[in-house]
Formats: sequence, C-alpha cells, structure tokens
Amino acid sequence: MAKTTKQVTDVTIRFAGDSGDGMQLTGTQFTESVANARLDLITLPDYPAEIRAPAGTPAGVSSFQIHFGNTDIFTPGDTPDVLVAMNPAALKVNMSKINNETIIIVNTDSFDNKNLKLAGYETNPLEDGTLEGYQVYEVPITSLTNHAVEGLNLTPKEANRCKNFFALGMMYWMFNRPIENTIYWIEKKFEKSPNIKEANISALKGGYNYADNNEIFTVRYDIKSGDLPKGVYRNVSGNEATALGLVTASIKSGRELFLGSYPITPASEILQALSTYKNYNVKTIQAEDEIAGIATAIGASYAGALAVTTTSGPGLSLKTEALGLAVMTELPLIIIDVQRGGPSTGLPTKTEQADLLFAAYGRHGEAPIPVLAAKSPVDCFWMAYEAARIALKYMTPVILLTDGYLANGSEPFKIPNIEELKKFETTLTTISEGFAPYARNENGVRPWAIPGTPGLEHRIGGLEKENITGNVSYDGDNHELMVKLRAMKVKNIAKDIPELEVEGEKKGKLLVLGWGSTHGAITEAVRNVRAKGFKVSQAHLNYLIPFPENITEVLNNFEKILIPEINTGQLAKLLKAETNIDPNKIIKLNRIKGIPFKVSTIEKQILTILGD
Amino acid sequence: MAKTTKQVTDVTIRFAGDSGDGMQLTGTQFTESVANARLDLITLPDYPAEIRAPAGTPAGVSSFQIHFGNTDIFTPGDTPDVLVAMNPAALKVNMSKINNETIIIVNTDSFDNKNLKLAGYETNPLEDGTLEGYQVYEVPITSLTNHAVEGLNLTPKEANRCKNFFALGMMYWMFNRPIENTIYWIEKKFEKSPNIKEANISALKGGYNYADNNEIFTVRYDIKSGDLPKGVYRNVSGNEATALGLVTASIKSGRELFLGSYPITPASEILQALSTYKNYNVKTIQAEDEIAGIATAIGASYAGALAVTTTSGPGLSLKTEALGLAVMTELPLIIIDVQRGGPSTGLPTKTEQADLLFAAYGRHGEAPIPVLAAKSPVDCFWMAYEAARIALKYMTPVILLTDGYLANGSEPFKIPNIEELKKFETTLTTISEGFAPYARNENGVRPWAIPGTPGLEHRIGGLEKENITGNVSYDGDNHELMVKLRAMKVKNIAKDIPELEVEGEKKGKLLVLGWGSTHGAITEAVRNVRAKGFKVSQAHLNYLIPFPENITEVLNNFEKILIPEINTGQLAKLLKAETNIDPNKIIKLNRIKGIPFKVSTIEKQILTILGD
Amino acid sequence: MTTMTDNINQIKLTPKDYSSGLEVKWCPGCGDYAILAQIQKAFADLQLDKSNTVWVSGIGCSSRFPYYMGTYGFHTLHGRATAIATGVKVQNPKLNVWVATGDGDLMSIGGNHFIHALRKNIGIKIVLFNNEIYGLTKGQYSPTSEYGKKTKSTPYGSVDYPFNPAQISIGAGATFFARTADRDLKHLGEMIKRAAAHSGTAMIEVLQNCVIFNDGAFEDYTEKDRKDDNVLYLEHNKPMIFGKNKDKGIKLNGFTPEIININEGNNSINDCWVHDEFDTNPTRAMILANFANIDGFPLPFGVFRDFTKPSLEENIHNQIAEVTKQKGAGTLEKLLYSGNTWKID
Amino acid sequence: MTTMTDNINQIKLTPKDYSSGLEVKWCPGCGDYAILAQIQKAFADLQLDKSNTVWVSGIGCSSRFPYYMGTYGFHTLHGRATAIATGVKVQNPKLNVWVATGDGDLMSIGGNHFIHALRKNIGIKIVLFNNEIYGLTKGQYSPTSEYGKKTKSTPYGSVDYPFNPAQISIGAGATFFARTADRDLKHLGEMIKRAAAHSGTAMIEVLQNCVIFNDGAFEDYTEKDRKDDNVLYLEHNKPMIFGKNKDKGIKLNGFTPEIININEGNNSINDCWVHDEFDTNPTRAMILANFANIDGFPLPFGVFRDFTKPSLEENIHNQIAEVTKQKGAGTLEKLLYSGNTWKID
Ligand SMILES: Cc1ncc(C[n+]2csc(CCOP(=O)(O)OP(=O)(O)O)c2C)c(N)n1
Ligand SMILES: Cc1ncc(C[n+]2csc(CCOP(=O)(O)OP(=O)(O)O)c2C)c(N)n1
Ligand code: SF4
Ligand code: SF4
Ligand SMILES: [Mg+2]
Ligand SMILES: [Mg+2]
Repeated sequence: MAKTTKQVTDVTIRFAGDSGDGMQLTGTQFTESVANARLDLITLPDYPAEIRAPAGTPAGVSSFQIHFGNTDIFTPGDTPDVLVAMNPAALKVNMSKINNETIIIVNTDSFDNKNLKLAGYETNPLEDGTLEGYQVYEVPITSLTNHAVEGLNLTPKEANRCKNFFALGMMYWMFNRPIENTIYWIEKKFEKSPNIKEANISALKGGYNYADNNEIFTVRYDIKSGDLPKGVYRNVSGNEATALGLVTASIKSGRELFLGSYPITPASEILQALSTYKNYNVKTIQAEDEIAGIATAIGASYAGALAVTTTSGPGLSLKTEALGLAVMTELPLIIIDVQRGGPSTGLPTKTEQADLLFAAYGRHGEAPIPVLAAKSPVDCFWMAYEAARIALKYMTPVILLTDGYLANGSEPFKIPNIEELKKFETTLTTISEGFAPYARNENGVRPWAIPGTPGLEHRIGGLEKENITGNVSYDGDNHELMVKLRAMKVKNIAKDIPELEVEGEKKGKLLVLGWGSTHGAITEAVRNVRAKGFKVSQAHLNYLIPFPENITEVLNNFEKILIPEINTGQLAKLLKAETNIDPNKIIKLNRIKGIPFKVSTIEKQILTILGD
Repeated sequence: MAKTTKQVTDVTIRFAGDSGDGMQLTGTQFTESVANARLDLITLPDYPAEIRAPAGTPAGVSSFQIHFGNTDIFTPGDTPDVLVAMNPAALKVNMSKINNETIIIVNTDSFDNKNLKLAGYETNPLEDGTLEGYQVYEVPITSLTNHAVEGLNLTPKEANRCKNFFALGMMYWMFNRPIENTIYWIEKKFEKSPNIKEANISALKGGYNYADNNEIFTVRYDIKSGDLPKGVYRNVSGNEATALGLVTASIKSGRELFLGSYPITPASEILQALSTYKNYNVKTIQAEDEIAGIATAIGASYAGALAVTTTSGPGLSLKTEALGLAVMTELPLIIIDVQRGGPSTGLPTKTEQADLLFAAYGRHGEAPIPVLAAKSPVDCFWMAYEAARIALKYMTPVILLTDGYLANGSEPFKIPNIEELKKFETTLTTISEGFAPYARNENGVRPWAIPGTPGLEHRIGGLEKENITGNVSYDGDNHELMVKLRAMKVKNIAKDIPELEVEGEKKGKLLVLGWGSTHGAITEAVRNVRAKGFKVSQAHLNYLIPFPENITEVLNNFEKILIPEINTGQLAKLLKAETNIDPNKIIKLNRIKGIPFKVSTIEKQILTILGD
Repeated sequence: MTTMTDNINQIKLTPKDYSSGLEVKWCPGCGDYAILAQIQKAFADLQLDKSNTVWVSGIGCSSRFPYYMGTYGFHTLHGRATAIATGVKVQNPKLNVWVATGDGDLMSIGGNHFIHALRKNIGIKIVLFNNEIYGLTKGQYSPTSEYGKKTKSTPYGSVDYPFNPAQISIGAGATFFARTADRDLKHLGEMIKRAAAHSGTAMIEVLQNCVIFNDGAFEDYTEKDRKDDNVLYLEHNKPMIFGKNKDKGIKLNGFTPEIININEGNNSINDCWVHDEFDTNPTRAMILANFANIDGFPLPFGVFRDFTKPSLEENIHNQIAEVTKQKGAGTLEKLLYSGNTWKID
Repeated sequence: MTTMTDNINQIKLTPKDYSSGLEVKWCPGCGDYAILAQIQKAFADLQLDKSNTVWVSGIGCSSRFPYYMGTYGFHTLHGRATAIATGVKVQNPKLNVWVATGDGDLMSIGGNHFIHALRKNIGIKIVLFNNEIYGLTKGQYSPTSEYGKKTKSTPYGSVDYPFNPAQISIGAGATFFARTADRDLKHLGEMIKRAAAHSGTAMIEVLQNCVIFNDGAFEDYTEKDRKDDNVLYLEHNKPMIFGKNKDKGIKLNGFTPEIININEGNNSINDCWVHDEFDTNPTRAMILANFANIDGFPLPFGVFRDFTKPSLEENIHNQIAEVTKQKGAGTLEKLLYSGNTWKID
C-alpha cells in the first residue's frame, strides 16, 4: 500500500473525547513530542463546565487542541486539520469547529445506540450523510486497543482506558513523530503497575502500527524542524508562567513572596502552583474570601513582602474597596485578574476581556492604579515580573490582566538568562534621619519603612494624608495636592515602560491595535493579509494605564485603527477617554462568545476595511 | 441714632461657633424665618470631622451658612456677607471664607486668653490688626445674654447656652425679620422647662433689642418678598428629599419599599429617615455590612419589593459584585451613592464627585447599569423617584449619585401635585400561559414573576442565561446575544428620558456642561457672565448612563465645552468614551478640595475662555 | 413559618412534582443526589406549596440545588445566599425560604451573613452540604477540612484548624441545629421536616460525600459496619446510647461527657445523659457539639437544639403593624405635607 | 509571641514613650482615653519594643487608636483589621501585632475575618472597644446593642438579638478570651498583659462608655456602688464569689450555674465553682459566657479561657522550614529549569 508524505509548515490537531477518555494527557504527550522537535506550538485545553458531566453526553466532552509548526505559532489554530473524536458526543460538539478540509478520525466502536443517544444523535452521523464531504477515517479504536492489550490480564475497564494511547500512536505515525519519549514517560509513570505500563505501551505501538499498515492512512505529514531561537525551553501554561514570574521577581528583588488568595476559576492554579514553592520562602494563604485575600496581602506588603493577590472577575469586584486603601497608603501590591466570561458568575470556564474598564476605573474616588496585560501564556511570566517591578519601584498596587485562554493555553517558554532579568529598585529605608512617611523621591514615590525597623515608627491609613508627614489631614488644598501627586506618580510610569511598537509600516491606512490575549490571532491575521500583498500594520498594548508615552503619535499616523476585542469595545472606550485621538478613526471588532478570536474573523475585517 | 435700611436682593450669612454653641439650631431657625418670607434659599451646614472635638479648638468649630434672596438662589453663597463668630476658633477657621466686604460679628467675651490659645492665636486678632479692613461688630454676646436672662435662676452654664438666641435676635433685627415664629417654636420645644423657655425668649428679644438700640448696628437690610411659584413648601435636605422620593415612588407604584443598608457618612440619614416610615410599610434593615445591604435588597426585589440600598463610596465598592448579579438577573434595584471625598476612607465629611466613572464602569464583565445624578437637594426627590421609575419599568439596577453637599444642604421644596407625578409601569405578571422568565417586551424587558405566584415557579441566577428560557447556558452565541440584549435595554432608556436642554443660545462659542451638584454654582456663574453681556450657554446632565439621545447634537453646536467637576475630569472622560464628539473642544475645570465650587471660580474660567 | 397547602381538594403532590425536570448535573455518585431526593420526598410528605417556596443558594456544586427543584429558585453569589434569603423572607414572610449551601459557601466566604442570620433568627432554613472540600473549583480545602489535609491548595497539608459547624452555630445564637448525612436517607428526611417546622433560623449540617475530591470522608458515619459505633442518634427525652450492641452510653460528669458501657460495672442506662431538644440553655448543645473534637467520641446526629423565639421577620412586621396602629397608615398627602410647611399664593 | 526588648542596657521606657504625641481627638469623657492610658502603661511595664509592635485597626472612633500609639500603626478599612493584621503577622511573626476595633468594626462588617482569625489561631491580640453603639457614624445600633434599643436607625427600637461576644468567640474556637472595662484601670492593664503573653489569637472585650451616644451603658459594671454585685472577677484556681460582702457564689448544678449565698443554709465557699483558665474544654468558657444572658447573674470579668495550641504563623513557618529542609532552598536556577525542559542549539 502506497503511503505518501506531505511537507507542511503547521498543523492543528484537536483531540476530543469523554472527560474520562484521557484527552488532556494525550494532548500533553503529543505536545512534548512536538516540542522536542524544536517546533513552535500553542495548545489549548477545552474542559467541560461541569466537574464530571454524565459520561457520553456533549456536556462531558473534553478536548485538547494543539497548533504547531516550524514558523512562528501564535494561536491554537482556527480550524483543526485533524479531529480525533473518541465518541459521538465529541464529534457532535466539535462539528462547528471544523470544515471540510478537516480529517476526522472517529472511534467507530463508540457509535453504538447508547452513545448516540447520549450524544443526542437520532441517527448515526457516520451513516446518515452528516459527514458527507468530510474526510472521515473510521477506526474501531476500542476493539483494536483491546486487541493490542490482549494477554495482559486487564479488566475490560482497564483495557478500555488504554485507547487514548492507541489514538496517540496513530497521530505519531501520521505526523511522523517518534514514540520513544512517550514510552519512556509511561514507564516512569506506571512504574508501580507493570501491567498497566505494558498495556499502555502496547496500545501506543498498536496505534502507530495500525496507521502504518492500514490503508485508510494514506498520507503522512512531515514538518521540518523549526528554527526557534537557541536556548533551553519548557512548556508553560499562562497560570504556571504567572507563578514562575512572581517567584522569579521575589528572588531577584530579595523580597519574600506572599500570596493572599481565594480559589476561583480560572485563577486557582496560580494559588495552587505557588503553594508548592514553600522552599522558595513563598507564603500562601487561602483566605476566607477575596477581601481577606487582598487584605492579608496588604498587611504583608506593609510588613515588607512582595505581596500578591490572584483572582478572577467576581473576586476583583470584592477587592475593590481594599484597592483604594492600597492606593491611599501607597503600598506595593500585585493584583492578578484572570478574566473570565461575565457579568456576575457568567461563564466561569470561558474566556473574555471584559474587565478592562473595571480595572481602569473600578474604585470610588480618584484612585489611579497601573494596569498591565499579558499577551500570551509565556508573556504572563514577563508581565508578572514587570508588575512586580513597577509595584516595588513606585509603591503602588498594579493590576495585571490575563484571561482564561492565556491561563490554560500553553506554549514553549525560552528560559531567560537569569543575569539579564531587569533589576529591581525599591524605596526601602532604615534611616530615621529626615524620614517622613509621605516624602517623595524623584519619581514621586514615598519610602517603604517596614515594621521592625527601629526609629521609623509611623502610622498610615485610609484617611487622606497630609503631604510629607502622612498625618491625617482634612484640609482641602492638601487633598487636591495629594490627588494630583497620586495621579502624577502613576502617569509618570509611562516614562519607564517601553514605547508602543508598530509591526509593519509606521504610517498608513490601517493599524490593528490589540491588548492582551488577542495578540496571537491579530498577529496571524495581519501576517496573512500582508502575505497577500496588502499594507496593514499592527501594535499591541501591554500597558493600559498608563498608556505608552508615544501612543497618540503612533495612532495619529494611521487613517483607521481596528480594535479587535473579546468584549463590547472597552479598549476603544479607554483609548478615547485617555487620549485625544480622533474617535472617528476607530473601528471596533467585537466577539463575546467566550472563546478566542478566529484568525479568519480578523483577517476578513481587515480585508473589508482595506477594500473600502 | 440714625438707622438706615438698605434694599438688597440676596444675602449670605454664616453662623459659626463651637460644636456646643447651637449654631445648627440658630441656622435652622433663621432659615424658617426666611422661608416664611417666600424667599428662595439654600443652606449648608459644615460640621467638624470629629464627633466632639475639644471645645474651643478649630477642629470643634461648627458652621451653618444660608444664602437667601428674592431671586433664584442656586448655591449657599461663595462669600458670607455676614459672619457671626461665637469664639476665636470660629473666626480663625472662617477667615479664609470671607473678604473685606464681610461684616464680622464677634462675641468679644469669648476672646479671652484660654480661648485664644485653644484657637491657636498667639495674640488677640481683635487687637493685633488681623481684622484691619474688615467691618467688625464687637458684641459682648455672653455677658449681654447673661444680663438678658438675669432673674430666671439659671445656672451659669444654662445662661451661657442661651447666647445663640441672642445672636439670632441680632440677625433678625439686621435682616428685618419677625421674631414671633421662633418664640412660638421655643415655647413648644421647651414646654416642659419654663425657665429655659423664658430665658431663650429673653435672649432672643435681648439680641433683637440690642441691635435696634446699639449704635454699632447702623444699617438694616431689607429684602422684598420673593416670587417663588405658588404652592406649599417645606425645607428639605438632599437626604430627606431622597427618602421622600423613595417613599413617594413606593406609594405611587404600589410596590412596598425595602431598604437594605449599612450606616456610612454622609448617607446614614437616608436609612435613618426611612426607618421612621414604618406606617408606610417601609421595611429597613441595617445589615451586617454593605454586601448584606445590597444582598437583602436583591432578595426583596426578587420577592416583589421596590428595593433600595444606600451608601457612600467605600460601601459602593463593596456592592460591586452584587451589582453584577442584579444585572444578570435583571431585577429592579436602586443603588444610591452619596459621594464623599476619596479614595479609600478619604475625607468622609467632605463632598466630591469622583465616583462617576466607578458607577459607569465599576463591574467585572459587560454589566451596563443606568446612572442618574441629582443636581440640587430638592432634585434628590425627583431623581430618586425617576430612579424608581426606570428600575421598575426596565427591570434593572439603577445607580443614583448624590453627594455630601446635596445630602446636607437644604432648600425649599415645592410639594408636588400628587396627581401629576409620573405613573409607574412594571412587567409584573401572574399569568403562567406563555410565561418565560427571559422573554422580553417591546422595551427589551423581562417579566417580573414574584415568588408566591402559582404556576410561575422558575429559577434565576448569576450564570449566563439562555435567551427567553432563562436556563443556564454556556453557549457562546447565546452569550453574545445576551450581552447585546442587556446593553440594548439600557441604551434604549435614552428614548424614555428628557432631552438635554440648553439654557441660553443653542449654538455658540461656549457651553458649560455639568452634572450633579455643581448645577447651582454653574448656573449662577453663567447668569453672572450673561448679565455682563457675554454669550455663554449652559446644559446639565441628570442622566449619565445612558446620555440623553441628543447629546452629540447639542455639543456639536458649540465650539468649546467647559466641564467644571469636583474630580479630576470624570465627565470629560465619560463623554469622550461614550460619544464621538471632538475631544479637543473639551475644557476641564477641576477642583478637588472637598467643598463645592465657588461661583467666582467658574465665572472667571468662563470669562477667560470667552476672552481668548 | 412553613406554609402548607391548605386547599384540601388539591391533588396530592408526589416527590417528582417537586422536581424542575432539568437534567441534574452532579458527578455520578455524588452525595448531593441523595439529598435532593430526600428533600423532594420530605416536601411531598409535607405537601409544601411549591409556589410559596423559594430555594436560595450561593455558588458551589451544592448551590446548583435550586435548579433541580420545581419551586422558585435563586442561584446567587458565592457566600451571599443567607443574606439574599433574608431579604426574601423579610419582604414576604409567607414564603418558605430554604438555603442550599456548601461548607465553603456558608462558612468561608459567607461566614458573616451566616452568623448574622443565626443571631437575628431570621426564619430561613439552611441546608449545609458539608463535604469538607471545595467541589466546584476542583478540590481546595475548606474551613471544615481537617487539620493537615492535603489538597490542591495545601500540597503539604493544611495548617488551619477547622470550624466545628455546630459550635460556631450555637455560638452565634442558633435556635435550631441538626446534623445528618447524605446516606442516612430516612433520618435526613426527618431533619428536613423538623427544620420546616421551626420558626426561626434552622441550620442543618448534612455530611455529604464528594466522590471526586474527598471520597469517603464520612465513611465512619455512613458505612454499615462502622456507623453504629461512631454515630450517636439524639432523640428527645431518650438516654444517649449508641454502639452496635446499644451498649455504650454517654454520661455527664459535671459538664464533662464520658463514654460508659451500660452493661458493665456500676453503670446502667439510668446513668446516661437524657437528651432535651428544647433546652433553652445553650450549654447542652455546646457539649454535644464538642463531641466532634474529642477522640473516640461518637458524632451526634439529630436535633441538638430546637427552641423558639420571635423571628426577625415577625418582629419587623409586628413593629410595622404597631406603628401603623399608632400613627395610622401613611398616605402620600401625609408624607409630603409633613414637617414645617408654608404656602405661597 | 510577644517580643520584649532584650537589650538590658536600654533606657527604661515610660508610658509616655508609647504615645505618638499626636493630639487625641476622642470626645471629652470618652472611655477610649482610659483604654489608651492603660495600654501605654501595660506596654511600659512589659517594656515592649516599639519598633517591633504594630497596631492595626479598622474604622470607628476606637479604630483611631493606632494614631495615638508611638508604635507602628495601620488604620485600615472598616471591618478588615483582623485580616490585614493576619497578613502582617504571617509575613513577620516576630512582630507584636495588636488590633484595636469596635463592636461594629469587629462584629458587624468584620464578622467573617473575626471568626476566621479565631479559628486559625493567628497570633494577634484583638482589643474590642465594645460600646454597644456606632460611635463614629453618630449613634446607630450595633450587633452588641441590646434588643429593643432605640437609636438613630431604630427609632422604634431594634428587633435584632445581639451577639454575646464571648459566646461567638468561643464558638469560633478562641484560645483566649477575657473581659474587662474601661474604668477598671488595673484589671484592664492586667488583661492586656495576659493577652500579650498568649501565643495564639487573644480576644479581649473591653466594655467602653460612649458618653455621647450610649452613656452609662455599663454603669452596673463600673459604678462603685453597683459593680460589686454585678461583676464576677474570675481568678485561676479560685472559687467564684462576688457581691459587696463577698457573700455570693456560683455553684454548678450539672452544667447549670446557680447563685448561692455562701453564708446561708447549707452552702459554703467550698460549694463554689473553681475557675480554671487553662481548661481546654470549651464548655466552661461557654457556661461563663452565658451568664450575660441570664437575668440576675453577674457579668464575669477576667480570663475565661487561655489555652495554647500552635498558631497559624508558627505552622506556616514550620512547614516552610520543613519543606526547605527536604528539598533544599530554592534558587532561580532550580525554579526556572524545573519541569520538562529541552534545549535548542
Ligand atoms: C466571589 C467568588 N469567589 C470564588 C468563587 C469560586 N468558587 C465557586 S464555588 C467555590 C467553593 C465551593 O465549595 P463549597 O461551597 O464547599 O461547595 P461544593 O462545591 O463543595 O458543594 C468557590 C471558591 C466564586 N464563584 N465567586
Ligand atoms: C465600608 C464602610 N462602611 C461603613 C463605614 C462607616 N462607618 C465608619 S465607623 C462605623 C461603625 C463604628 O462603630 P464601631 O465599630 O462600634 O466603632 P466606635 O465608633 O463605636 O468605636 C461605620 C458604620 C465605613 N467607614 N466604611
Ligand atoms: S465535585 Fe464532588 S461535590 Fe461536586 S458534584 Fe462532583 S462529587 Fe459532587
Ligand atoms: S462618639 Fe462615643 S465612642 Fe466616639 S469618641 Fe465620642 S464618646 Fe467616644
Ligand atoms: Mg464543599
Ligand atoms: Mg462601637
């Protein structure tokens, strides 16, 4: 049987099955194998909203998507090139995500009456024409797996649970990947259950061989090794990267890390990750609620820690009052909001960018706080580090926005050269001579005098402070001065952050401007359009409050600004509110469906504008 | 001795003394007397920040300012025409508020060493030239009072406490007011202590006669009766008016009033006032905290009440999360924020307008809420009523912004014709046929089906709702639809509110645009400038989210828009964010000193602009 | 006060009639299913008026409960269920207001509203699904998790001491407290009915198994072979005895409880402490609450305390009635024309 | 744990040295003055290191306290003092962390952090200025105001039942609870020192007179002529006797306390209940707490309970030390290069 090998530059695969089918594991193994080939990649898990929705139902489907290639990869991929559907529900749920170039690999064994019914199919989609026009590879994965593990004395349930490795084996063959790494992983993982170990290895090999021998697998895809920059890499999700960034900042700054937090999807993993770093002197408190989360962090900051609180929208809402206290007392504090679908409890497991205006303006009184945003899973590391730098240098709370997509998505992280990490500055002081709690340095920053320091006993609080002395003051002129000093301090941070850079021409008809996690989709879209010969530029904001100093200058160079956002247009409003650019040049592109942008959506919009 | 009578149109008097001196009472009595003369007026108390600051110190000074006249009165007056200073501290604190046209009446008896020292005077300002250039009336008020009450067997302390009536008597003479009303009031108030009654009456008459006979009082002022519209009037503070507006709305709408609140300055008086209206079936809960305040209100709303929660900035911060729930569940709810100086605990007893952007954008996710603002103490009545109308008609939370100045200031309230009050509409339903919790009427409003109604059992909550059914839905398209439906509902309220009106020419060089409590100062300033022959127009926003439909049209008719605000420019930002008007035509005028604008500040700025 | 349907001609409602018909989405094997079934059964036994009944919940697996009941339902915010339920009940005291909540929802983030509801004795019934874990957020420890517990957020073991739900409830002034377990079907139903009959705040702790993140936490109290030795069923006016052979008893030595063998030595059933559910003195309930903290002691199930005092909503409505009697019902005229008025004409 | 200055050569600090020198702004006659004075005196007696001491407070008249102390001070948010103090103490266990708070601040809006602090046994000392009123906001009722109280927000009398601060504290797991009064100068100082010596959460309720909005609320317990009959001073290992003539005693009948005349009938001092501050069983403290709710019973002053178990900060720091011992101290290299890495070169 003839097998051909096609060269491709990038591929998107989606593994989908029941929550119990091990799709996340399969995806992770595949990811490692791809990473080892020096390819760039991005992955995105897609969990069910229920903890353990009924097996076999659409609500119970768990998927994992990986997009990899030897070019820069910025998104998990719009449309899978391959969909592995382990049961009818997995097929059903994912039909809207594929097109008729997608290869669908289905586990035909699971398309029995019971599972079809659970999935909500009245007739069998493999037979009723539903899949007409698609390339469908029908593989009886369950029985083939059972066959592969025969003789290992497994219970039927145990045997069944190996079928994800069978599927993985087929994918390894199809994408020309070695299976050795996974065999090594299985050996270590199941060291203590030799039977299961053997079975999984057999299933993996079985899948590989099946694809190699079976005639339905006619094409094999090959991707030349990538050209990622030299260095040591590891794969990180956004939440992992955030945790790493914080611990790194703690070590670099010499300030112990303190986290006060309360679990909430999709931020809990940061708390969980930091709880493991006890030997890094990280103190984590799972507080009684979000208010206590930020309150303990403020207390720890006052006592000299690099203090952090992590949450998602509903939690940020609860922290609002305490944020004001951090502003008034000018204490360093990092608030991380892993945004999810709102309003209210909303869509806890879905992604959204709708907390931007809240972060910018969500406090009573004049209470300015710098707002940063990460643009990719790895960028969470860098922006967490940067948030720490700004908080400590400027004695200010800093809000860092990430989101559900970044939190769960993952990509290769080039481990930075430790020496090259930015240095920290603080206003820590132990000198009592001339000490005044609200005196300010050249950056407008007050000293950080930590309890335990003899001679610096002083008192701070939420009432308006007298300039320099920090005593309570009800004086009107002083109040106005302090409001301005606090505003100025935050505004001046603009001088200490990178300018807004433009990809492409610096002047022209259209600039696509984004912030946060839309970066990947925008980048791909812009590249695609440029590849078609059009002129379009791109800029992305990591700093929202304050904006980079050159923002007006940059934007004034373009006739139109397209702003794609996963909200109803919050950056568009912020931009108008905070700058004086011509509002008529802004074109909004908004999707609020709980999922990242499709590259094609942005691409189409760019083309429409350019075609005008 | 010759006494002359001068005709004037308006006068500002400031009564100032120690907290124990009864200045608020004096002011209130004077106010009633003025009101009875059909004059328009505005009053503003100025309490010390401490509950009972040490007697005789500047921190302990309590003042009361009244501005009255036979023209429209819009502010408590920039500069007192008369300052009554009962002790040195009262003089000291108020020196910055007067100019050398101010008549200062001082109680010379209190300028002894002890009181001078308590006030922080090193030398006696009556003797050291401090008051040079001022018109000072030196009156030994304490001894004259003691003299007046002689023979009534009072203790020295009791005798001393009558001196505020002596001062009042002088003022009655000076402004040609009858003393009978106050005598009547004293008689009723001290019915049970005949001695004190007599003493106060004697002091009052004593003061009156002293001024009549003593040579330092050479001029008497007369103000012709005013031309206030016909009707029955009462004097109300903003907080009283708010409470009245809510109870009125409850009676008119037939929905029982429920208040869930937590005490906080300067909002507590609304809770306190509503607690007295038990026979109006008003239920008030002083909850354990602000979160419970709004939570109980949401529960009551769900159960069919006209539900309200009242607070100030720190409390609004705590209510943030629950606001999102009210948005998602689309329940009627009124949130009243009596703004005070921020951020954080800030300046609790001072006024500010710095919660506007917070009210507009202060929630995670896309959570639009209508925002209204009252422009005068009496307008609190009307806007509370209007907030109720909108909440009930549109099944939405509504934020009403007032502030410390409005809350404590008072003015005559023309009691409305009960028949003419706007009618209420609700979507209350008891019909189970075709009932769906998230079906919408022509205004995009869902039905209000109250527990206890047979056949309408249904479930709501904070997770995203499926359109029409209200079931939980994690579907992306549905989410986008719901986000849009919620936004559209709020946006459409613009069709149901008055258009923005312009005072003065509808087109021109300069429009002064305000919102909230700056109305009075802006109006006076604009009138003054126009009286000087310049062209300047004025418009004032009662509705901030959504803006009146014609806002862009109105603003486009002017070359420049001057926006005076007691914040750093929040309406200016909101305007830019929510409309596409040319940002370059906005001129901001900001004061953040915890006090209302001076008319002269705005006037000067207008003239500067017009002079350009 | 619980309202029962009083229309005698009405068709008798079955447990199924109390279901909303929506698909139940807890994990297979979750203890929440049993609680749902028993509550529906108890409601059918009581013939509770569906349209007069409201379930209010916070956020958590357990807080999905209202979706599955055919009554009115309100799935609110994490921790705020008792406060929102308070508003519902005060506004309309005729409603039966029930709260479904988790150990995190009620005792962690919701702790303040919880203790204040108990203090105020508002007439709501709180059903605490205590699985000693955060289920919905996938397995962090809760304020009822045992000291040293390893969870996702405490990889090296928790260092917090847990709340004793009975103790904090009684400390806050609870007029009703009962404990039961998801698998104790009949007893659970009984407790629900007892709570329904209580006029003030009724607090029921249901030990609930989370099969995914804390499986088997309560086996000692629910497994046939172990339960008898580990659970003490409280019954009014009955001596406290327990054990497979009903041979163990609780004796009070001063205020210190001891376990005795009623068939051995000088001890007999007459030495046993006799339970009094209606004791107004909180000490009894506190001693019982403390059993959970004494090694070797059985865990009391049943009604610790059930005592009546006027509820918040009764007090509020009585005060309204009284003032209205004194002053006459308010009208718009009275309202607006009160205070010092003057006329200009 | 309380840190005392150990430099013997240091100059002895006087009470005045513990003042910040800022003008004190409470109302003339406010009970807060006495509390301030006694605390400064007690701190001088202990020679507490000022620079190692932090006062944290919420919002209220009482919460202005930190401004007047010469130590570090943090005037935070209404209700949040205990949570913020927790952060301070966990971050740096060497600090002496004290909380000044009011009945509204601690028990109304701050209720959740309050019960969780007690539960976790974090090593902070909470001084509750209980004036049974909201002072700073000018006279609304608080969760400790008596039932029926007329205040600005309850013009017809409150309809809430108050918390019993001792009862809720013990219900939440307090390892230390003491009661005293502003006017009981020496006793107040003693209680402060006892709290300073306690390793976990120490809770002191100080009855404090608000001359403006609730004057005389505690006269029964502070006025010379009435006090002796209304206050029971608890002393370790001493029988509980009180009364002007020291003739009344508390006897326990089972777990029910009774008042006896020790000079009459069959009763003698030997029948009196003997106090044990260190009893680990919470029942004793609960019985004492309940005295406040029994008509005619004296109000216990003194230490209800003082028992030691590892504090939260000790546990956290021990766990850090242990894991660090096992795994070695973390470094940037270890951190970044952990997990599955690969090299591209
Ligand atoms: C304000 C807020 N904080 C946090 C969360 C996340 N959250 C949802 S449920 C839950 C705890 C669930 O535990 P529990 O109350 O014990 O209920 P269970 O799931 O165990 O039944 C948490 C932390 C949230 N939804 N809202
Ligand atoms: C979030 C918030 N809510 C309300 C207030 C208003 N407030 C300040 S102090 C206080 C209560 C004071 O009572 P208490 O704690 O008993 O202290 P006291 O003044 O009696 O000493 C209130 C309600 C506030 N400052 N912040
Ligand atoms: S996670 Fe636990 S508590 Fe939640 S539904 Fe599953 S088994 Fe039940
Ligand atoms: S109001 Fe009361 S508590 Fe506050 S300072 Fe005055 S007397 Fe003290
Ligand atoms: Mg739980
Ligand atoms: Mg108090």
